[in-house]
Amino acid sequence: MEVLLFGIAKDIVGKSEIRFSETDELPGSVGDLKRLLTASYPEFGKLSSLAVAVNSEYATDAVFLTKDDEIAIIPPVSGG
Amino acid sequence: MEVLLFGIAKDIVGKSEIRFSETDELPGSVGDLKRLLTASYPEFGKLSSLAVAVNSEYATDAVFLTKDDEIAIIPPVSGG
Amino acid sequence: MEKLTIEIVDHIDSANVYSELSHPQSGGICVFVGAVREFTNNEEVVALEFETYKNMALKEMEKIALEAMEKWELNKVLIRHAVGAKKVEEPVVVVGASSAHRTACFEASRFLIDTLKEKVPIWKKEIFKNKSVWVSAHP
Amino acid sequence: MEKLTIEIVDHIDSANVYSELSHPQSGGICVFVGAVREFTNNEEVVALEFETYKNMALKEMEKIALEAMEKWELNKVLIRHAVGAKKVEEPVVVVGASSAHRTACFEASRFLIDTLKEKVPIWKKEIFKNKSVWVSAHP
Repeated sequence: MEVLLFGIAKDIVGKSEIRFSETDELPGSVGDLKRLLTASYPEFGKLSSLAVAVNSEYATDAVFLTKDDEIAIIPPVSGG
Repeated sequence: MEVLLFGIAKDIVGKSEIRFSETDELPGSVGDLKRLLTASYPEFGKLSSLAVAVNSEYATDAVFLTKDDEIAIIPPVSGG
Repeated sequence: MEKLTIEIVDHIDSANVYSELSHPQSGGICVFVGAVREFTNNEEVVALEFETYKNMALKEMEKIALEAMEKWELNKVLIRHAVGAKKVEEPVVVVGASSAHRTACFEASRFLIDTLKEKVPIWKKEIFKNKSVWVSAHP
Repeated sequence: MEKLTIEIVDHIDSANVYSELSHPQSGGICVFVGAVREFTNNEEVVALEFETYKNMALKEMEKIALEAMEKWELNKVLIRHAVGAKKVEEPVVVVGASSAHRTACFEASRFLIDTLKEKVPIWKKEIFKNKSVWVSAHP
């Protein structure tokens, strides 16, 4: 499972992607992934908001994750 | 005294200017001018509105006219 | 750098408007272009013909621009109107403003075009196949 | 003739936007350009740097354009965002719409930029002389 990182999320983690290997315990849902991330990188808890996209669509915490999904961390957007 | 005509006012009168000669009785005010025009050309009475500009500013009926003023008939505007 | 651009021209070139309104303190630029539409009340328009009382029109356009600059914080304001015959899709009027934040330039641009249509002595004749009509002349 | 133009580009050329939105049934074209401002909270901005999650950003931009076309009667809609480093006065985003009457294109353009800023996964870093900040990241 790979998780893409953008903007400040990339700076917090220090790379543009997190890979969970076969042996890792994979987050089962969007909510699990957020909890996992915030536990490992407390800086995520200080952001104005934290969203997750699954297959390039915003996903609620309840959405299940599988290892073939394209998953991305969406910190507060600021286009325009 | 000369009165400039634009848009449909020009079509109603059939020329782009009305000249009052020295011997004519001159309209003393904007209101007088409107009454004079509408009496001579009843089509003016059918317009949505009829304004007069004196020295290129909108003028109310009470404004006095002198023969050195630049006077213009402003039929309903439709720019843009 | 002039804050105001107020013009009556024969032909409008929309390509330069952005750079005319650009300003280092402007995060937002809003532009409205009015163009000739093919149909009015289902009748095919061949062309529009614009006539103006130029002295007065320029004065009124400037008043509108200054009024907008009192109402909103604007870095630049532009009002440009074309005269003469214009065909379908040709631009006839361009108004725009630039400002630090977007609300001001949006609201100002809407005000500029609304007030122009209400007050500026410019007259538009719609030329159809078999007739022509001075717009808004009659109730 | 495409109704929608949805793009993420390296450089925005504002000169063509008018002709991209022009349409024989459009009497009004409204365009908003967002540009880099020299100062943010009195601090001098050297540049902005934009990053995007491109797949998703294009999808979200298209959703916004389609939503606008449901809400208003529009003949054409354009949303174009730049990525990479942009200096003061450079355009970073252009949105616009064309419609028979002006209210629709004004309201739609405002909706396009407001909703883009809220939903599209694009991130802006402000580069100052001595620091850089991801905009809106923190409360």
